[in-house]
Amino acid sequence: MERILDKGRLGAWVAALADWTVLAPALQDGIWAYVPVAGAEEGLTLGHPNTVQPPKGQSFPQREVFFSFDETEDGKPRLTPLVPSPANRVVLGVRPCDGRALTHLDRVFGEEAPDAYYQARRGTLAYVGLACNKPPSRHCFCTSVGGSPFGEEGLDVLMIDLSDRYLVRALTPVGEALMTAGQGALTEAGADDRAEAQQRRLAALAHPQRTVAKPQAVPQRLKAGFGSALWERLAQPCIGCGICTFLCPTCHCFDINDEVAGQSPVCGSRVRTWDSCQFPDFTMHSSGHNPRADLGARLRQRVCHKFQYFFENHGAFQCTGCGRCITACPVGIDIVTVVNQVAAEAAPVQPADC
Amino acid sequence: MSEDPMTPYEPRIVAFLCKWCSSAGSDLAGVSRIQYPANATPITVMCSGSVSPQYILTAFRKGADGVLVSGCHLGDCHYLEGNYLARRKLFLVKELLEFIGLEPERFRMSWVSAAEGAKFAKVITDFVADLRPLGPQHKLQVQRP
Amino acid sequence: MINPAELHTRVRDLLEGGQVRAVIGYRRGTRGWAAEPVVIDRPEEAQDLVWDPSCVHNLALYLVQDRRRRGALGEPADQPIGILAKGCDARAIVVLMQENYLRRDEVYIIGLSCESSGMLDEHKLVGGAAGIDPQDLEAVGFEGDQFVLSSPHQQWRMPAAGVMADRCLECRNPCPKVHDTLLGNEPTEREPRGQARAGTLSEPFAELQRFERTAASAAARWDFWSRQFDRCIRCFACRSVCPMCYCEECMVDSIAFTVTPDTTAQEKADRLRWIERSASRSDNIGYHLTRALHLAGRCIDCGECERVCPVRIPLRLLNTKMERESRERFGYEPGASVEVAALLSSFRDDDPNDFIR
Amino acid sequence: MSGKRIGVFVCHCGNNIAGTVDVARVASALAAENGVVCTSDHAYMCSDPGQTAVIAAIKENALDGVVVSCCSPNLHERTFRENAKAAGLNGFDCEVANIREQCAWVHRDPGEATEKAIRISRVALRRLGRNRPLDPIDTGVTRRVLVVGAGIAGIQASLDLAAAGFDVLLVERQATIGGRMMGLSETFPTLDCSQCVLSPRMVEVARHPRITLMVSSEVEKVSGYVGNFQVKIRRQAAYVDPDLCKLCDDCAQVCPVVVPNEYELGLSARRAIFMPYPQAIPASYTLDEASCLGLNPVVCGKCRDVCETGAIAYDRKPETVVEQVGAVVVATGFDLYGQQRLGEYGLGEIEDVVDGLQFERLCSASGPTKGKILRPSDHRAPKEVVFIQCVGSRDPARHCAWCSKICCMYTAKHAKLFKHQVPDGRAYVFYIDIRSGGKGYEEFVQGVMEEDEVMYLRGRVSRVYQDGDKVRVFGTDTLSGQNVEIAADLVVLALAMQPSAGTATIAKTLKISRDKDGFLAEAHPKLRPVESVTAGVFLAGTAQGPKDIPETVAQASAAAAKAIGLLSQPRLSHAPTVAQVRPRLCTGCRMCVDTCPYDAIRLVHGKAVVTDVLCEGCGSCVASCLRAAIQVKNSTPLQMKEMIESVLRV
Repeated sequence: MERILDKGRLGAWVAALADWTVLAPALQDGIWAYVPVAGAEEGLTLGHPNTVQPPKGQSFPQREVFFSFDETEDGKPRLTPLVPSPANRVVLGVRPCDGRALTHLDRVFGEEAPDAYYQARRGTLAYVGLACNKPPSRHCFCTSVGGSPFGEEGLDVLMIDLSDRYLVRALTPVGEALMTAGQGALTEAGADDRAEAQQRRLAALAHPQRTVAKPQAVPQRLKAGFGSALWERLAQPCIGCGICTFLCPTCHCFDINDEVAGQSPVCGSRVRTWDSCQFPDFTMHSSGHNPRADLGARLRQRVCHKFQYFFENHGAFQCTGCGRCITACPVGIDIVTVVNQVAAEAAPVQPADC
Repeated sequence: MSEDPMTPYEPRIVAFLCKWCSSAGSDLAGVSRIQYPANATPITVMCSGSVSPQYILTAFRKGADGVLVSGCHLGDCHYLEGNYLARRKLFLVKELLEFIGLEPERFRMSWVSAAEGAKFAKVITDFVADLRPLGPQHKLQVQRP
Repeated sequence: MINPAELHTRVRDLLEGGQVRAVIGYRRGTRGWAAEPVVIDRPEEAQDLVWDPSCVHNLALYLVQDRRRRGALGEPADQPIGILAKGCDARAIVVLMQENYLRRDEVYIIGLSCESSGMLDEHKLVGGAAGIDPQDLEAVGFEGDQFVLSSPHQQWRMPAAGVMADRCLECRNPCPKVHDTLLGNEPTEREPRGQARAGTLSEPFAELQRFERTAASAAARWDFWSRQFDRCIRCFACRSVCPMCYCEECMVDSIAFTVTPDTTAQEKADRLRWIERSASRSDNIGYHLTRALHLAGRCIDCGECERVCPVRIPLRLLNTKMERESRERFGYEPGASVEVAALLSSFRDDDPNDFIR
Repeated sequence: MSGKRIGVFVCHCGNNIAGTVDVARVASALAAENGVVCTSDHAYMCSDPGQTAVIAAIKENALDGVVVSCCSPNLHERTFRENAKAAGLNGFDCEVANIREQCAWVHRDPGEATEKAIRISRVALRRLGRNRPLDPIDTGVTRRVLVVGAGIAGIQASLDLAAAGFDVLLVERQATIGGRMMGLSETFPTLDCSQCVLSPRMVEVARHPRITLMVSSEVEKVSGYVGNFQVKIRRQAAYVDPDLCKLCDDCAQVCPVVVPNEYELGLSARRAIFMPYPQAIPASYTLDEASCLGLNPVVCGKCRDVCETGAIAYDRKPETVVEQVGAVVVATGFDLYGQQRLGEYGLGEIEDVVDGLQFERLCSASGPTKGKILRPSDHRAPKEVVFIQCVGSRDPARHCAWCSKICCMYTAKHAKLFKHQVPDGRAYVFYIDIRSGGKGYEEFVQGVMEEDEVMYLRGRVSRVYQDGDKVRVFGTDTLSGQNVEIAADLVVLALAMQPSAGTATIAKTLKISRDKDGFLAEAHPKLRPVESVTAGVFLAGTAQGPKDIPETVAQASAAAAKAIGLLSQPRLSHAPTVAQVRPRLCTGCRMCVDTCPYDAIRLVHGKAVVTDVLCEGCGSCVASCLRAAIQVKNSTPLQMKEMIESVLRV
């Protein structure tokens, strides 16, 4: 299903989605974030760069309570599971890189051991994507990690900006439902609309971006470069914060803690929170031994997870090239540079490779 | 956290009292049978200087409506100058709590000597009276789960 | 004005002469115009060093990392490490020395005077008069009291004060007081800092005062701060970037807990945890307030915590609030002297007392 | 929680607790707490049956912890801990919850009081839950006492200590012992001669084999702890060797310098080399470096040249000695309230306005006037003398708030001595109240008023000024309501007593506190009046507050007795609740070192180390440590957290 949405009618479409909570990008307290919108507001537009945080938290929130626990009168433990039952949510204006990231999360939390909490949130979540006519950030590099500025993976709807209007394309049954619900705001798309959209797509693909060199060789070369001294050198300015991982649309590491609220009777809850491989205590053993004690090892873990381990397990780079970790890194650590340098060093010395 | 609208709100106060002066002063209030509200639960510490700002934050985060730190008068500290250190440190705690918008009445310090039973009673009485109009403190309180 | 060639020569000489084992400085990164921290140990690398309005980082952090690394490896420091230090960086080094974390002879301070300059706040470019998208920039530079910004197609000159970071506008000691060698202008009587920048500098604590004016009531302040604390994602960039946050174990971590064969499960469960990992409002408040209190008398207002915060929590407000109270009430100036006792392990008879009943 | 098996015992205290608090409900609420295996309530926990019941419960239930909810721990914590020990537990396996003074006695509403009693008991339970068994720290004892100040208080304490078989190190700042009392003439109310009473004691001190006397010396630094102090003492250069000095006065005869004699309070002059007074101990001339024309290089050298025994040497140096002692008695005495602050009475400006101590010298047979009362200006015997009491005392607005206690009595004595010498003279006393509590004191004052016909005027003096050779005194007699104007020959001011000049320094050196007026503070105003807050440091005499000679002597003996009691123990024990460093977390930032009031923490290889016996467990270091690298045993942050939580539990 493809339709045309006049830019001025965006609010009307949102207003028609009565059964959904709609989140749209807004500049709030100085940052771009997805915030709930009711719809009919005048001037609801999608002129945003990429948001500071991806919409990852909608399916994998920073804090998830698994269950609460307490003691019964006779001192026996009692668990009360707390599986979320969120309302239907639509995230509007999702960039294709973030849409694609959702499919990676689906693999992690869905394939081998389905995560009930993730599934409950994911099942009620829809992404309405917005194609990138030009890269929203100078650090974008989606094309060299297998993505596309017009990519459709993970999205339920893709909107393509045609200056005064959007071409709106349903990609899933949920997407069709969203468009059906908003049909009052949508009009038929014509061949010229489609042609213009195609033009935009070709222009976007042709737009220069940061590039990971020889991506197909990267997993192998990272593997070869595991012991490289470059890791430590590249991590030299690293301060060991969690920005790169917490802003990443695909990072999914977590910690599980019992938050004890009272000692007598014992009560509290078991909570999953985001964790970061960049934190010094991430791999700290209770013996005091830390297998990744230095910053180089932690940088290597982050990069290799994205470009080697995930590839080995799932056949795709985990990184979707959104560029957030580059933009927000306080000291300029640039994942594209890191990958390229380590891979280049590990490249077999063959003229063809240079 | 359930609140029964029918029962009037009773402020919950954590009172850190130094062992040598303020706790002894509260003992004297008892010996003198001076009546004051039962809202403050004392926790005896060796010296007001040992009260870490973390204790105060934690009390608020666990739901205290008010926190009192009471020590010896200046110059009377059993440990010579612990109360001077406490005063400087807790002044900053007070300023910071007010700065983020906690009502200034919720954190209080006093000097109560072992001979000031009546003063101890007054400190508690005044504190409770000042806390009543504010209602329960939820700003810093942990909401679980 | 600091001539880059002079900087390069000075650093090369130090490395060549073996006076320092390495130099912590800035170089051009791969992600555009912004400088990035670097540690160089070969004389020929000296020419990579840059000095421009993007040299925002407080390099004292890397002294802490250096000590940690040496501590882990058991490497004795037979030679000092060199460091480029702005006024704020130098104050941080003083606090580290005051706290016995660093000895004066372990560090060679190459002072860089910000006397007629300061650092760029890229957020001020967006929506500013020129409407420059920092993403379009290629380079930034000093030129007198102006910044020169260049994109591939265009060049802008603008008064530095208009786009300078608040911390620099409010800075009282832009020239490092402690140094082994100094590049740039020493502050002079004739040309005090304010005049050098044509009266466009802010009063000390200007942002703090502005906030206090706009949020005068407790309710207004709470409205503001609860929103800020709710946003925190606990990435700990504020902590990680801070040269003063060098505790072996942060109150929000548990990395120092080690077990022995006879450690019981009970003891493991009994680890003291003041603040949970949950990025909840209360835990975030616990974290940020504790951090502000731990920095009282130690924060030298390099403003790095606020700069790096990805969700833009105005952390400088908390720290400058503590700084101003310490200054006005206790006469304490962080980073001014190695000799004095720390703010919170000292007192004066006339400290404020009127808040006590 | 700790996995301990805990019993909770709630005391009714007759009706004292049970009258307000529902003790059974407290017991049942505590029974529901984790770790509590038995609870009970008793009429009187502190009674023998109560304590026996606790012991029985400990054995029966194999308890390893006991909470007793009862009265203030100040009363019975020790009782219940000893009781727990009797049952085989450690003292720290017992905690006391104060539900009487802090609860039952101060609240009327039984419901509220009961709930609070439960919370208080829970706090004690949480503290107990993480207490570790600790044994007192055992230390040895140095059976030797430092006495600081050799006035009558220091002399008395030294003699008592020495008589009990303890070695004494008596340190005096001045060149002779004797202190203020040596400058007095006769003493009230018996009018016995001060020097006659004191001199034998001074000689005894000098000759006692157990007393080591150090004059012209000051305590510079004290380190260590009760039973084992190290004291650093600096002794000024002794240019005259007391053992060689034959008191011939040849040296003073040739000395060209003339300066006011401070031992005569400026009423006479002395040479740079002189004998403070004839009874001085040590019996020796002394060379005052400050007024000498010059020792380095030697400017004059006459005294050395004339001395037949060769007692004088100019090249002697000050020396510093370090001594070991087990206890300290501080008896640093008083000064009169500063003259410069009392210009309104003409003191220091009008020659014939003198203070009480100067008048003592004028009355003293060994004084500058050989006991004849002559006024300073023209050495005539005064006929009209005005005595003014409470000069500086009892004047909180402008001077000292306190009563100096002895002025009423010595003023009466002064008036009497004057009247005895000048029977036709007239004496007036301006006073606020007459405070003459003490054996024979009131009778003495009455005698002065009635038999000696001294004129007592109730009121303050408004103005004193020189008028020709008279000193004119304006005042008001508030009893008659009339203004009084007296043309006096001499005015004597009863100045307030204040702590001696070095009191602040010695307090700091010894780490003892001072009260708001600057006098040394006793540990408890009623029950520990001669102990300071620092264990092993005792107080005697006017350094602790204004008092007369008998009281001073009594307090000195009391301080000596306390020191004897302390040092008679073969070993001393120190509370084990001391700070403990977690070296892994310590960064050596020194904040704890700066914070510690007892110098108990030092850095060793960049890490803080606590000297257990110096640590008093105050916890200032804990609150100052940013790294959570130090904590006080059995008052840990974890305990604090759990106690806070137990208060706020819903």
